[in-house]
Amino acid sequence: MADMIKGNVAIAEAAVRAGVQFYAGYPITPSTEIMEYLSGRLPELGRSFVQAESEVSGINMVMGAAACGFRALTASSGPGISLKQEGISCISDEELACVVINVVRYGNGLGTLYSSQCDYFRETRGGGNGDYRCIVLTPESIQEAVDLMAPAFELAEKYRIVTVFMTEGALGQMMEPCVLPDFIEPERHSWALNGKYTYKKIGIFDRNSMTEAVALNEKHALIKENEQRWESGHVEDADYVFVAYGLPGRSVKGAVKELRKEGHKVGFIRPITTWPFPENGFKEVNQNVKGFITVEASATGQLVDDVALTAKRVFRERNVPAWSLCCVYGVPSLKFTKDGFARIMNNELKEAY
Amino acid sequence: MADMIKGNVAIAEAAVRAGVQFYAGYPITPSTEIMEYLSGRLPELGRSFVQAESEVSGINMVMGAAACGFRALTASSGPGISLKQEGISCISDEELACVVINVVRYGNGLGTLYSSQCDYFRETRGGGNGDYRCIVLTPESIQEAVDLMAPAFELAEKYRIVTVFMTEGALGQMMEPCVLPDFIEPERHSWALNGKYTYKKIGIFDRNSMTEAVALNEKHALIKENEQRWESGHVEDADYVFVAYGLPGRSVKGAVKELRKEGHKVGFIRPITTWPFPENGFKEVNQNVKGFITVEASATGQLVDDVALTAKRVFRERNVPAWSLCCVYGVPSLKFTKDGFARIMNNELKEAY
Amino acid sequence: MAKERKVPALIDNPMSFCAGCGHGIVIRLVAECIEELNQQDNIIFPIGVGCSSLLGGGMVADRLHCPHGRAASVATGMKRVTPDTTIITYQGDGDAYNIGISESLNAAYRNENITVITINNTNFGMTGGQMSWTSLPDQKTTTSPKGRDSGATGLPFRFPEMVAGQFDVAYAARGTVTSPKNVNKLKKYIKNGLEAQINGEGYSIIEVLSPCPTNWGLNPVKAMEQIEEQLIPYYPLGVFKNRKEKQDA
Amino acid sequence: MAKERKVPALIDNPMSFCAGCGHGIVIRLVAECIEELNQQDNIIFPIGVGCSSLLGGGMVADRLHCPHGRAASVATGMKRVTPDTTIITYQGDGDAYNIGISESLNAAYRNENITVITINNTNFGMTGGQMSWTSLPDQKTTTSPKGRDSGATGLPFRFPEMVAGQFDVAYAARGTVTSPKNVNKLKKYIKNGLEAQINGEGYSIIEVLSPCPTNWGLNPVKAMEQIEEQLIPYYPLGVFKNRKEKQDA
Amino acid sequence: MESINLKSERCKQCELCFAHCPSDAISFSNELNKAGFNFACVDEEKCIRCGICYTMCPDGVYAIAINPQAKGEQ
Amino acid sequence: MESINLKSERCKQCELCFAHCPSDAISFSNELNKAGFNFACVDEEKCIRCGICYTMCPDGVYAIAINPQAKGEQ
Amino acid sequence: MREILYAGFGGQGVLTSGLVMSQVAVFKGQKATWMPSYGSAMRGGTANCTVKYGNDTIYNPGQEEPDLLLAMNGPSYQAFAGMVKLGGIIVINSDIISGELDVREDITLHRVACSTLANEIDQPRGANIIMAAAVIKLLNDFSLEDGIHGMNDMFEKKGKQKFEAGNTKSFECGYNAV
Amino acid sequence: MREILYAGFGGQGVLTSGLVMSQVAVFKGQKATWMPSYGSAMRGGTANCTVKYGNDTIYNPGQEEPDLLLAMNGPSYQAFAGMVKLGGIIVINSDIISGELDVREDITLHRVACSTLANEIDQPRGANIIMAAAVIKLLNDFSLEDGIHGMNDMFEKKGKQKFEAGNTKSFECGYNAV
Repeated sequence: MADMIKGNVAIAEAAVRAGVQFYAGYPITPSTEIMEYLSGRLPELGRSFVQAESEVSGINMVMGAAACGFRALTASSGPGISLKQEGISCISDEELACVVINVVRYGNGLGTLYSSQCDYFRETRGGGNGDYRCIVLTPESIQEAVDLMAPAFELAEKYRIVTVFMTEGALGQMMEPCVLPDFIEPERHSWALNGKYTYKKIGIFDRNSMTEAVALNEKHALIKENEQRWESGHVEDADYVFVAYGLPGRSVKGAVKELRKEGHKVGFIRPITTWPFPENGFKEVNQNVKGFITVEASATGQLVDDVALTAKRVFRERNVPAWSLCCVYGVPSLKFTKDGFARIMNNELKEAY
Repeated sequence: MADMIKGNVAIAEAAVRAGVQFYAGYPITPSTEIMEYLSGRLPELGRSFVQAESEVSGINMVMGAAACGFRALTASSGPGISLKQEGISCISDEELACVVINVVRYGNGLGTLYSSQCDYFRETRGGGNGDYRCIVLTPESIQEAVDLMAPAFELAEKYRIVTVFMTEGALGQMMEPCVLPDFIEPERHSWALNGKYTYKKIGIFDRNSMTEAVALNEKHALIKENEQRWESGHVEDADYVFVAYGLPGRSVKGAVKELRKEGHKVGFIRPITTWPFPENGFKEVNQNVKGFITVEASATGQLVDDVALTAKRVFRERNVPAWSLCCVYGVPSLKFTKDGFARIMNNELKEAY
Repeated sequence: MAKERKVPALIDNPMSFCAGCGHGIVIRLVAECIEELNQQDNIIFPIGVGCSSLLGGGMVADRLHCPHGRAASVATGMKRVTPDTTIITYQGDGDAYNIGISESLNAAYRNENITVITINNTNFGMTGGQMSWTSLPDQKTTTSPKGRDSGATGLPFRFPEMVAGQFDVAYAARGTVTSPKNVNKLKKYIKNGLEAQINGEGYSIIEVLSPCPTNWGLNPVKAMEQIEEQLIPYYPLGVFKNRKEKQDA
Repeated sequence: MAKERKVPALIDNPMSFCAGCGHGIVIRLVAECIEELNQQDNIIFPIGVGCSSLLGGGMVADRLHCPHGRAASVATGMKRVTPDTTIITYQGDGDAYNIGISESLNAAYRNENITVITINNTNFGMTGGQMSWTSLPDQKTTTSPKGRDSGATGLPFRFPEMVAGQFDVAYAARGTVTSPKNVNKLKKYIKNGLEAQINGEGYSIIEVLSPCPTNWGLNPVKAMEQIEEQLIPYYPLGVFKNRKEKQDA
Repeated sequence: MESINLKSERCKQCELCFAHCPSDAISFSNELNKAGFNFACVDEEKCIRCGICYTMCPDGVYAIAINPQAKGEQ
Repeated sequence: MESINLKSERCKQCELCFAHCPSDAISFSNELNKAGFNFACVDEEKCIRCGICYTMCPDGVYAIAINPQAKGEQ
Repeated sequence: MREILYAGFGGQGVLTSGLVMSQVAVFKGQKATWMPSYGSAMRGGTANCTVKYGNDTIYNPGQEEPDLLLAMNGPSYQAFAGMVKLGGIIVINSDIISGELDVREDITLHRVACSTLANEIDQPRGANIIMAAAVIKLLNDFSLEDGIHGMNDMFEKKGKQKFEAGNTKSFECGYNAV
Repeated sequence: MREILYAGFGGQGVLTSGLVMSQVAVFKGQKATWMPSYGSAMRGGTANCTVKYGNDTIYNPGQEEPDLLLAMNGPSYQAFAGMVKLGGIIVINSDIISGELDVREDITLHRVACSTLANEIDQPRGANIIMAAAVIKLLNDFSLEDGIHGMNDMFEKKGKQKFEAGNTKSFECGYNAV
């Protein structure tokens, strides 16, 4: 029988079991329990924990540990993740593997402690300079979160890319039972720096940017082809398909269940990877679908852009509209989604695209 | 008769003439001449220049000066702008006005010195935490750049928002003649901190996030309604419309001219604001247009997302495809655009959306 | 004649600090000094992130909540454009000495004409008591559950001494709030810091050893005793850099 | 028997520094020490941004180009996961003391077991000679066109002295490359720094006063004289914190 | 004007006033204020008007007309 | 093995070797190397094999078998 | 599915009250979620949490429409009483919330003087356990024994078994108080 | 529209050569752009710039297909000779680029010993002005006088009028060298 466990603690223990050898970070609510837990747990196992003096320093410590071929982790929230953008872009550029957990809190600037999804654009498109992308995982429950932690590192290492583990304040702070994954002992990457110059890495001034740009696009294409993850339901005959991830995605499944009971032909797609975006999930949707509806915990609607773009790409012969239901912060209730659906049916809400 | 002048120097002098009272920044190629110029010029006029110890400190100094109601400026490139994301998000959240110049250089991480547009996503969607947006101005020439500097501040102040003045390494480093604008003496904002608590600003823990979210969306809607800027040509009868901004936008105008001579019904839209994106420019396009083609100096194609989304919104009855021609870095030659067009005509290039 | 002692109007509002938190005393002293120096209508507070940010909810004055650690840089921008306005940063040790050490240090390095007030309670209070660079050796915090290992994480960080020793600053002192006597002494430090700024002498910093009963797990009176017994041996009270005119006098 | 002096294989490649730049000499000394300490196959260089990054193009060893100023933090991550590997940061003064001051200072504060080599040429060389915190009073640079105003921008920044005085570090020294004698002395400093790390004594820093003929507008020989005449008075050569065993001996 | 003026609703019962009062004039009510604390009360008879309660109170509970002769511990 | 071995193509003509050579053994060619510099040359007769050229050269031009007796300025 | 809202000051132990509830449900093989909601600052504010449990999937662990509100202080009652489901239950800490209350007609209100009771049974820190037990009794999904076992199992796993006797005493007290 | 590529080492003054060209065009009322291309590092690399001028709008200020290449050193010749427009012109610094060159048949090659000439006229730093003048002569769009006026106007505005006599001498030398 599994016991109640806090999301952040479960995630931290899952990281330990996934073989995290190094953590560096800085305290910021609502992610702090991750580093608090690891401050005791990692040294206990003979692994390394460093409380960095800053968010910037933390991500750079992670860069160093990752360069040496070990599983390295950091976690933060809100402005803390903003400060890590330079580092994330650099880690991406060096094609190192690591995992960055963003326990998203609501708001611009200093922000609030509310749970939110307002960092969607930044995580899926990269808030640092350049064309890099991160693989973005977005669990809906503590169980899914702990189950995604080892894959987060495996994906990062397979593609030599940063995985952003994007969860929400509410998931980090809530408790529910989960079964923790087994311990694994990952091998040090073959392309690690080991002091012997076995992995030949040249200087920054000796690189061919054009060749690298081609390789970057190929890598992205490969990830898009192989790594889309999603859950969906009732999409084959749906008139309207909801798209939502994380806790809103979980909540929307409940709303769909109720709406179906009420006779509405609705379905859902819950992206588990928000980059690569699960385009393949859209290919399974009823060809006559009348629209897509995102349910998001942001102020402005961000997920809806990817939904609109994906709908455009998948439904080539016509323009399928996309609506956005933004609850701004928190976890949208089933009622929120159902009310929003009713407004859309009544033409009270204009489509976003 | 105007003389040859370097882009960065012209931009810096235009900022002086727009009434910039305060500059803080950190040297990074290819933006450095802006701060070098101002290090002498501002003190000469009794205004303030601070060489900050870091990019982070620089943007926060700007925040302080902006909060006091003066025109404040910073400039950087590549990873330097990444480091400013926390500050930009905070300035946005506090609804202060300032201008951030990004002289875009190519590459992830440390990047290169090549001229590029690879920061498009970050600037148009915000690389910091949250839902804020910045107004983004993207000049095609030194003349347009200097003419946009006063508007950059005016827009920032009108909407209490950050204006990102996004130019390219090539525009900063090149020379061409320009007529510098006249000097203006802006007034200190009425909503400035002046030590007397005349502008009532409460603490961060006493704000209503839901109310603010509504206000934020209203502000964004107003900006989208009022502030779209673009240049276009030959769109009324165009089969294909190129969309490009900055120096690529300028280059594309030449390519369109040549393609027209060769009998191709092509047009162009050159966004001058890339946020708000010039949707109104798309409304003037031939209703039977066969596709949009972006020409971009990025590796992965970023502008094409906004073009696809805008096409989706404007052409509701059908799905107009969007292609992307990415030259990765530098300024695309006329030939690059024409060759790309030929590949599209020959079905050698798949549409992005 | 009886002199009335009452909380200055500037901050005469309930503030949401924990019971026995030292912030409230320091804030009142700052407000008293501002009134006595007649700066009520000439003051801006760039405020740090952490418990110090609660100041923003209770005061009647211009304030800006700065990004975590950046108050000294924000203050610099403010001071350079309004040199006649009194600018006081109000920060905690986590804010000023950890994430903000670069901004804090560099403002002192430039001898920027601002006043910095840092509340040192040896931990990150707002987020639940993580270790900060001012945590004592062996101090148990949520990120040093077995006690702070100073060999691996550093010894208690003494910022006023550092800037007084390394840079040409105007004034640097450390006080505390453990007793009426110390509170009154602290007020003199704060007043000196503000006077230094008003006279254009340059950078002043006043660090305050302040109790955090909640995260220390002590009642307020015991927390004050903890300062006397445990903190002061690491963080001596006094003036580390005196104002030039004061030295001459 | 004749002893051959030749450039260690580790760095026996042409490097693209300007004529007369001191980097080349320092890099050779570092490589010599590495060879003498038999660390050729046990070394990683986290490299700074600036002219120091040109090192990355010429060496035959593991290296990582770090974000600007962050080399000490990157080094920390490396050292913690591979404690038996020798980690040497190679940075310039702009990188280590301006944008990277927090990372540099905090590595020293933790007494992180790494070796830091900082090339101090009193300006940002790579970007064309902007003022750095080590620029001399009245030094003309592209961002101090009338000469550095130390009153507003700070006095020459002395990092080795600061960390030696404030923190419990293993070794801190400053050398230069102006003469064969100084070059040989510098090599001893570097070797001490590396030995300190190999023995697990903690953080070591060696700062090198190095000429920047291009941005100083001097020929290489004159630039060396400039160091002797202008820099050394502000930046004394020597050991500021000696290794414990050395002091005992 | 009353010589002692208490804003009892602000009291958080930290007892710093109580601990430093030189004349044992402070006690705590049996009632709770709105914030749920047994707020401080002053025995006006015992009080020597030294102002130490004001000095040590972090919450702005006290306003008091000082008797300059009564310096208390100060 | 030759006792002095020069990689002339690396020479940038900074003249630090020249300035510190205790025996005036260094001069500069009239030719340019590929990088466009008049590269350093050593007069083997005058050279005392002290190694100072190696010590002062930033560009790895010199490899030299030292004569332990010839300490030069060191 | 049941939804309960536990609300009060920070320090009153409402988060633990809710956790006991959720752990009892899990102990009995049900699904459960516990979700806290802090004020905007960690310190000095109010605390509340929503617990949901039942045999079906819990789609939204967040607050929707509580079946039962536990209000440990006045502001909590004021803020949340209106959200309770039609026909729902409210339990108040009558040591702090005194005087006349404006109560909806459909609501069943229970007053528990938890601090007083805690003092009476010599468990001065047991007020929140008393309230946890009262809630469990009122919802009538779990027996006294299930409640005590689930609670003790939880504290044991946290290494706090030394409080088992006292907690049991408090739980019994609360269970019998309503 | 004309396009000229000026290429060489950093320090040889090719950027200034190009600037003189562009300023002369502007001085004569034409449109002009000057765009540098640095190596990836500021120091120690090669430098080149593209100048375009003419009466029409210059859409792309970047390098496309030069009418004329000025190659101040071997590597520049190697890198850029192949890009010159069919029938174009290449001017080389024959002081540095010596020996046999592989020249396309359509190209007109001019050798100018600019450093030697500069020394001969006692203007040791005038090599790049000599080359600038040679290029202007070869393109045949501006007279000697226009060139000298445009150049001197430029240096005067930069506060370098003291070099006017020397620059004029260098310009004349270069103009007459081809």
